[in-house]
Amino acid sequence: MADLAVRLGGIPLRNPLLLASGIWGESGDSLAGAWAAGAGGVITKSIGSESRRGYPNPTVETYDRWGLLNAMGLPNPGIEEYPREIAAARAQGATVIGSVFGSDAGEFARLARRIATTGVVAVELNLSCPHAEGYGTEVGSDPADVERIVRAVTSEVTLPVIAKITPNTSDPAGLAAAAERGGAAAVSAINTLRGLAIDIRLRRPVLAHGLGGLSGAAIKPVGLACVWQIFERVKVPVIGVGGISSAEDVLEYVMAGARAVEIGTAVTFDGIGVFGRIARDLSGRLDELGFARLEDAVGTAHPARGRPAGAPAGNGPTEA
Amino acid sequence: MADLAVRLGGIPLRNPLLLASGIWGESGDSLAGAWAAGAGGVITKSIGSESRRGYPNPTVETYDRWGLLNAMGLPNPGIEEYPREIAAARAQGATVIGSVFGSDAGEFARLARRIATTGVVAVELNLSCPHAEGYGTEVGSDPADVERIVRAVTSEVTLPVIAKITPNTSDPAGLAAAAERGGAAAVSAINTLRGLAIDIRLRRPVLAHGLGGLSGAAIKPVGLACVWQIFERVKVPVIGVGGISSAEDVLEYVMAGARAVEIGTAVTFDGIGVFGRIARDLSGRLDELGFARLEDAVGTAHPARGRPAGAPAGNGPTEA
Amino acid sequence: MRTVVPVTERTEETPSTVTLRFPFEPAAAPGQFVMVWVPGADELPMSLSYTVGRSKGITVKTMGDTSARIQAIRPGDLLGIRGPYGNRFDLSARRLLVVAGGSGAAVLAPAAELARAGGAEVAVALGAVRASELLFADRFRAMGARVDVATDDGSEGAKGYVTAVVERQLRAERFDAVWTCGPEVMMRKVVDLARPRGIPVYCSLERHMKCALGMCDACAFGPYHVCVDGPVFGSDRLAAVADFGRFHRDPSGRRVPF
Amino acid sequence: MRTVVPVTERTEETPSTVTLRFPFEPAAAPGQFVMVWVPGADELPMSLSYTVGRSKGITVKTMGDTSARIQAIRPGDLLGIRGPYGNRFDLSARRLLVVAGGSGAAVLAPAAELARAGGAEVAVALGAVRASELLFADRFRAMGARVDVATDDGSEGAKGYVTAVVERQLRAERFDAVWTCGPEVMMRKVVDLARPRGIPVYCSLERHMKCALGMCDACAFGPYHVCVDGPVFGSDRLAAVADFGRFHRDPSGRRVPF
Ligand SMILES: Cc1cc2nc3c(=O)[nH]c(=O)nc-3n(C[C@H](O)[C@H](O)[C@H](O)COP(=O)(O)OP(=O)(O)OC[C@H]3O[C@@H](n4cnc5c(N)ncnc54)[C@H](O)[C@@H]3O)c2cc1C
Ligand SMILES: Cc1cc2nc3c(=O)[nH]c(=O)nc-3n(C[C@H](O)[C@H](O)[C@H](O)COP(=O)(O)OP(=O)(O)OC[C@H]3O[C@@H](n4cnc5c(N)ncnc54)[C@H](O)[C@@H]3O)c2cc1C
Ligand SMILES: Cc1cc2nc3c(=O)[nH]c(=O)nc-3n(C[C@H](O)[C@H](O)[C@H](O)COP(=O)(O)O)c2cc1C
Ligand SMILES: Cc1cc2nc3c(=O)[nH]c(=O)nc-3n(C[C@H](O)[C@H](O)[C@H](O)COP(=O)(O)O)c2cc1C
Ligand code: FES
Ligand code: FES
Repeated sequence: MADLAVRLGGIPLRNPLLLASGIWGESGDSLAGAWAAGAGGVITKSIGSESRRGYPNPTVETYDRWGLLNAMGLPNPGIEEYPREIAAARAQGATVIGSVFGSDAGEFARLARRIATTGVVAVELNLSCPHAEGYGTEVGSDPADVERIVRAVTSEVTLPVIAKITPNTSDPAGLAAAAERGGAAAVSAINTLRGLAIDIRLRRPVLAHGLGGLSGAAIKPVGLACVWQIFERVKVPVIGVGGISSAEDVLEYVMAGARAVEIGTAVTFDGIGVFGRIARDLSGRLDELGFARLEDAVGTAHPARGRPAGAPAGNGPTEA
Repeated sequence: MADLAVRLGGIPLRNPLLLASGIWGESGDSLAGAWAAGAGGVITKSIGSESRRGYPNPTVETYDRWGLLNAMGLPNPGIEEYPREIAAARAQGATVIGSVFGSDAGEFARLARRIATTGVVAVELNLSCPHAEGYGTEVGSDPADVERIVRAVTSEVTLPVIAKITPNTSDPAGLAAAAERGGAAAVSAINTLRGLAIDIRLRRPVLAHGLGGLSGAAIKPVGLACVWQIFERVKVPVIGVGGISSAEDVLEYVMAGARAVEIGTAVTFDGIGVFGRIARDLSGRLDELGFARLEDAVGTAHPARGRPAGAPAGNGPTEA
Repeated sequence: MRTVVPVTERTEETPSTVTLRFPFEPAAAPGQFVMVWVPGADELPMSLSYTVGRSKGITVKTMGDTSARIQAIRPGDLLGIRGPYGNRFDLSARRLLVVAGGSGAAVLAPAAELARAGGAEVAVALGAVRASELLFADRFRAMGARVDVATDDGSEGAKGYVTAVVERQLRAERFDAVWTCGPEVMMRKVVDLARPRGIPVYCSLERHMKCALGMCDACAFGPYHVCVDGPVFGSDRLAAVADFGRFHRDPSGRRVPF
Repeated sequence: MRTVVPVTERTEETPSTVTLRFPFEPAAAPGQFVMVWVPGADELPMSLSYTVGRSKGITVKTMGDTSARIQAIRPGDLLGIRGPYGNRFDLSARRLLVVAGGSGAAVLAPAAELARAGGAEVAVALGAVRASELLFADRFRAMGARVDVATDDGSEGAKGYVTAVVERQLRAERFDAVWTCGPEVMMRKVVDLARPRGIPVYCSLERHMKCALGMCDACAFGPYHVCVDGPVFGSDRLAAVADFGRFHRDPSGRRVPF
């Protein structure tokens, strides 16, 4: 049986399958439930300075089993209330990563400092927030903002910091490189793609907020492209996110360059058992493919890292 | 029966359903075939200065019926050879829009000038090319580039110019506004999303080129979000593209702000009959929804344009 | 699946409660709920009070803004409906006690109807603030259930909480199971009354809901998510959840006492 | 569907032609083709030369770089396969003439086998540059077909083009249909020979292919796309396409003469 344990910017994980932020992450019992179901680690809902209700419903729209659009509006109990949930999850043995969101570097740093005291093994920065400094678009789409925020956080906390990159950009690798310069121990990619659904009978957007974020199988190709480009650009480990629901999906991300992955929407369509199933299948698939350890497969689809000879150059900008 | 005829930046179309560039668009007979099947107009494959073979195969990967990844590599017979195909399509009565791609403003202008002499009713600029001036990413992701290219073209040709916007950006509306400043008569959105697929048994990207472009149902929410944002920002008409395969999809785009649409990948999964079917269904759906003319439905999901009262604000940046 | 339907029928059940009927094809079972989108307002979880056939129904009590908007809906108005979601009442008990408080009868009435149709004996304990607010008393009687009533003001039946009625019923008769829906503190009391007698209680719980897909964690309830693991919980599962009847979570996810 | 399979068997049919067998589940019919991905090289359309059962096969003639890479493939090597694509031969004719030039026998042999199994009489006109390059002559004989041979150098059978053999056969016998695959100018000649006699000819065409999904237009052929409307075209459809036997399109889409 292939070894699934990975080290991620200094964090030891029993397997590379992390619960993505925003899914099952508001309560400590749910975090613990994902851990018990086999996740290698669990990431909290993104936590802010104050308690937020989020947007009114409808907050989700589904597309068969291949996509999900959401605009939750970052509901969260606030940083003062939330540590009790982390404590509850840790009491049940979970490896917890704390996710935070803020509107500027100072707020990110304050939140990270607070959450770092709760026993989390790392802090993930949600760098695609709606309330942004800069130009009124997402806080995470300008490399200079990203670098400044990550630096502000890494100079405050000693824990590994993970920068979560938006795909709503022309240059994801540039954002990852900025995070690396800022001192990030790892980058995760991707968050959701900006999307919209309209109900033609009601003549209005389905989601109360209007615009939302697309996740699920539909975005897997986009996530893979981001991870591929980021892997070619930065040295820090990459966490692949987007549309993963099988061991094969995990291996695509791993061969594209991911050392760990996050799984979100698959919990909706397949239930929390998806973690145990993928972990089991993953060992088997690695055995078949001749890898003794998951870590040996990282980046192997890249020409320079173990891809079989004779490959056409697998890089370059997009096409059509 | 609701009236499907639309005017698009001065161009009269018998219906709003255009064949998207790159699908059935290399030969005059195929363009004519799409017209005969019921398209309101047909857009040519993007044509460049020289004949290009495109990338080696594999050039496509499919995801069930909801997505398609391609990296054709802009194969085309070249601008000297191609006019015979336009002539063949026009001989069979088709309303043809010529699509061109170049690597800088001068090349775009030369190509547009040449194609404008072939009897096309408009010129679409493919502003998401791999061979880019600027910073080595896509030519169309910098608003200044977009404005310069569009201006170079509009100062050369009298035909309406359509700027086709990339979704691989943090600010699609900004790109559309740049195109409008440059004199575009309309903007079309979106081209494909940057994507990747890896074969884990072969340890390499599936497409010979590596990165490709995602199209089909998977990108419909993204296209809708772009059209929504663009409609709020510019005055010129918007053409919606991405994942359309039914009359309901068309109406989502129309209510989001599109005055016409392009259909590509649906031809793969449903055959060219998709044009006739959608045109028929569209009249019926408009009747049911109480619109006498398709044009009356444009933008009606926006609060300011006919949306029923009491709606939560349907705008703002993305979420998650 | 999500669909937009016109309301076909509107019935005022009590001064504060209205039933809306609408065409909705998917099969549904009593206990299940739908997410009801009131265009321009909010989207709320609502139990199906009519589950059989093409014409489904919900029965809504005015609580706040959105439920008040629902009251104002007239036949022909459009609603967005997705679902049905959640689990269902187990119909195997032969001697059933049904305990409804407030709008709780909305989900219990269709379940009791099916149980009766299957031959079960059904006793009902029905509570409300006053006589005019007793929901579905006639519907329960029409199905052949024995109905005992309690009102806070004593305007009909026993004065006081319905749990006093339940206590008497449990003492007087043997039941295979108790079903209940109403304020959670009431349901907790019912569980406490039935447990010593070894009778399983099935509670239909309410938690704040957003996705209804078991994803967003809004409806977290101990190790469960009410939207997919519930809304119906047996007393065995409830025993493991310390929050039952004590804490719920507000829309931000903060744990707050009832 | 796309799948990656190991080659299980490799057979050299002629000095320039090799058959590869591999497990591939989807049902296929003679006339259909698959897209064969040679990792690190290209992906090419190849007719299935074995269509029955789980173990499918292709028979590849060395033309350029990629087909040479295919020759070098050994059992255990992996290939990507997607398909099967395209239409199939109609097996209703009772008296069949099969005309194969070059690697054309690859697609005709499995079709002729099924026709024979269904009771049809099959005559074969088989052409090649020289005796050693005659493909599937034994396979045609083994299925009970009468085989007439022509070679460019006269090393076996008639010297010269196979169309001379066809002319004789058409004069000597009555056929319900002719099937042919080979160089397009040869196929056009066959159509011209059979038309005056009123015998339908079914040609398996080759065009440059990329998507094989009827989308990219690479295989445009008059109003048709060879990948989905073909590759088998009857002489009735061919009559409407001026390019048949005269022009094809290079990978850029440019129309070039044969
Ligand atoms: C599974 C389930 C079934 C339900 N079935 C019925 C029913 O059949 N009949 C009925 O009248 N009510 C039912 N409810 C309750 C209903 O969903 C609302 O709580 C109620 O209508 C108040 O809505 P409001 O927005 O008008 O009130 P508000 O003034 O917004 O709030 C009043 C109360 O309603 C709660 N509430 C508001 N929004 C939600 C939400 N999205 N999810 C859950 N609670 C919310 C608030 O937390 C608060 O306690 C059910 C709830 C659940 C979870
Ligand atoms: C439906 C169909 C079925 C075929 N079946 C067989 C078969 O059973 N056996 C067999 O040996 N060959 C078959 N071919 C031909 C085969 O696909 C190739 O043309 C041939 O193998 C040359 O490949 P190459 O790259 O080595 O040659 P190159 O040197 O690249 O080119 C030589 C010739 O092959 C053509 N070619 C190259 N790439 C393609 C492509 N993607 N699509 C079509 N033609 C291409 C070129 O246009 C040129 O005419 C078939 C073709 C089609 C369209
Ligand atoms: C309902 C929902 C809520 C989410 N909330 C957050 C969040 O709070 N913080 C964050 O960084 N990402 C959030 N995400 C994004 C996910 O963590 C993940 O990046 C994205 O969904 C893609 O992965 P998936 O396809 O596996 O879901 C959310 C996603 C969903 C579907
Ligand atoms: C195979 C293929 C080739 C394409 N070629 C072009 C092209 O040459 N020029 C262009 O502007 N867009 C091209 N596109 C993009 C389409 O025109 C369209 O913008 C995109 O596919 C989204 O629409 P769809 O989901 O309906 O396919 C191509 C798309 C596909 C799938
Ligand atoms: S409502 Fe989202 S998990 Fe239950
Ligand atoms: S190969 Fe693309 S249309 Fe036939």
